[in-house]
Amino acid sequence: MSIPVKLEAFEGPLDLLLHLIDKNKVNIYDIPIALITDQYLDYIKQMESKSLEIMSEFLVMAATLINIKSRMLLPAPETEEEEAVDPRQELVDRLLEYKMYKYISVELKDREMDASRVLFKPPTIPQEISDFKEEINVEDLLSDLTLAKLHEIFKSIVKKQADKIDPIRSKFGKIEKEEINLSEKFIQIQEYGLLHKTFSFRNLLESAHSRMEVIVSFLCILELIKIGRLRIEQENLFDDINITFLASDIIHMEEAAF
Amino acid sequence: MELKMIEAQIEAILFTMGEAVEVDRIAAALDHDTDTIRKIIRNMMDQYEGEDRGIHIIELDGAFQMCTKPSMYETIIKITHVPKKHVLTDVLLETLSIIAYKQPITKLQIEQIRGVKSDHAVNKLVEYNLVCEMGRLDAPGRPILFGTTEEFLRSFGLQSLDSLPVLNPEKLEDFKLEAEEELQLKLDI
Amino acid sequence: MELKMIEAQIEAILFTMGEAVEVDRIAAALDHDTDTIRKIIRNMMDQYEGEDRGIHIIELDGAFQMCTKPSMYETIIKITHVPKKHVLTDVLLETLSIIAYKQPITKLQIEQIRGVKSDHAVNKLVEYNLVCEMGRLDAPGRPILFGTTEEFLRSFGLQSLDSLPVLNPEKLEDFKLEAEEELQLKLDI
Repeated sequence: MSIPVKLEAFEGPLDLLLHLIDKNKVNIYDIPIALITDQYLDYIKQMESKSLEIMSEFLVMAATLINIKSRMLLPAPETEEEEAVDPRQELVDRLLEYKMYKYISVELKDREMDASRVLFKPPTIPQEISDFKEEINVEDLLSDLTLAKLHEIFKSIVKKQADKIDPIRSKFGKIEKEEINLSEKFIQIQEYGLLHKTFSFRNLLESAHSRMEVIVSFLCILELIKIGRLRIEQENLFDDINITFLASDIIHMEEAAF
Repeated sequence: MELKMIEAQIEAILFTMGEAVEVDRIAAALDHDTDTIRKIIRNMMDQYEGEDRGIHIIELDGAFQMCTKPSMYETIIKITHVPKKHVLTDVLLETLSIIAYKQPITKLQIEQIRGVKSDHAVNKLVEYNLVCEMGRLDAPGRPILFGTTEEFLRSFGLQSLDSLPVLNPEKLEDFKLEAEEELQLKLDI
Repeated sequence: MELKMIEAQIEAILFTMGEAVEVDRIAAALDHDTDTIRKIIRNMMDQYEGEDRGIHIIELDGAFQMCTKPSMYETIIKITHVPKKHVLTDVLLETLSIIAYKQPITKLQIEQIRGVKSDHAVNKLVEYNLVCEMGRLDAPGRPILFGTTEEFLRSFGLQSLDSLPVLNPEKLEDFKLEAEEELQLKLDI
């Protein structure tokens, strides 16, 4: 018997089986197992090129069919109480369930066609609303806080700070790596100079946190003197150095050509 | 008077949000109880069905969303390009219907019904946001359980999973009989 | 009859597009002349102004756009912004107490006391309107000085900064001594 249908058309063994049942125009509840099994095996023979994984699924079904076929050939064991179960029953149940889902999927397809004609709109939240910031009620926020509590918290911070000072270790020098940006410092000093015109070296260094920062500041000052933007005066050795800023603008270090 | 104001607020919310908004969330924003708001929205849905309206409200599993009416489709595609949605092959539709009816369901259970490996189909459905993971089955290997998404309901015009076609046993029985008759008919020929 | 259909189509178009759509474009899609469509839309605009509508149509230089009415903003804010519970965490309290007692103070000085970066905490306190900028320190880099706000004082029933009890120098000194004694006590044990 020739089979003109392409194998690729079948989703799996159940699909193929349904096709054969349909083609032979037989009742799903009364499958002529022998006939269907033969046709089924014919199909499988044509599938040699298919991958092993796909083949195995079809082979499992083939084995099931042959199993049913052989059970049907054997006489059913005679039992008085139990009614003999048709060996095909399980297969019929599976086929019916599968057929039902196939049927529903067609129904769903129709529904999708209708639903796809409906168009939605992305959210469009007005600018005024996305910019909105909730007003914060300070009273509520501080409702549990009293001045006494705030005082306690501050006390404990001071204490913690003091606790951190180890009487022995605090005498050690500091080992730390701090990034001081030379070109930033260069500009900062000029900004300071622009604002104050004359200032003392000590004042300038007041906010310096580390030795490195003092060194970098000092280097910047030397450079600024070199390019004629600063003038310094010192009355006596070790006295504070008085600095006068001469320029009226700020230049970047790159322009100063270090 | 007050009702009209609430209707206006609901319209503004659904328009701005664009997406499906849970009725609880709307009720909370409007400071009303959920049942009242749900009733008001359902009443609005009827009003929108009037012939001079091009948009309406749909219900999706306890959430509401504003969208155009299907009859407006032809007009809209004349003015703007409507992005083509992914095409669902028969395999995907078949797998999707199994998941829809049997959820939560594991991949293995799907494969048992279909009789074939279903990794690819399930992965594609997850990619299309029609199906999502819904936790794990308390069994050896703790396999992932799959179920359908809100996007599934939207894409198939379903209000909720209850509105899926033929699920109850009687209908299934009807369907079986129908199928039998069909087959019988063929045999008679 | 036909007019109602056109109105529905216009509504659907404006809804889908979201942005402003030129009247010519709408007219072309509906296969009508521009003047008629413009008249219809303007008439629709009046209808939308009714009190039960939360959206309306605005005209922008020969184009029309559908959007929410400004009177709806408060409602939309309620649904888009889940009200956050603002609380003062321990970190914020700690930072606030430092600022209250050491003001005016720079971020760097706060960090030196706390031993950790405090940008986030300071920014949050500014956002909560408990702390504000109080000018800049006269030092390189001109760092910002922070202090407590009037609102902060008011909420403690204080008239001005001066009435913050422990802030005046003598008290602060007392407090420092107290803290030192306490420490001494500890060291002695």
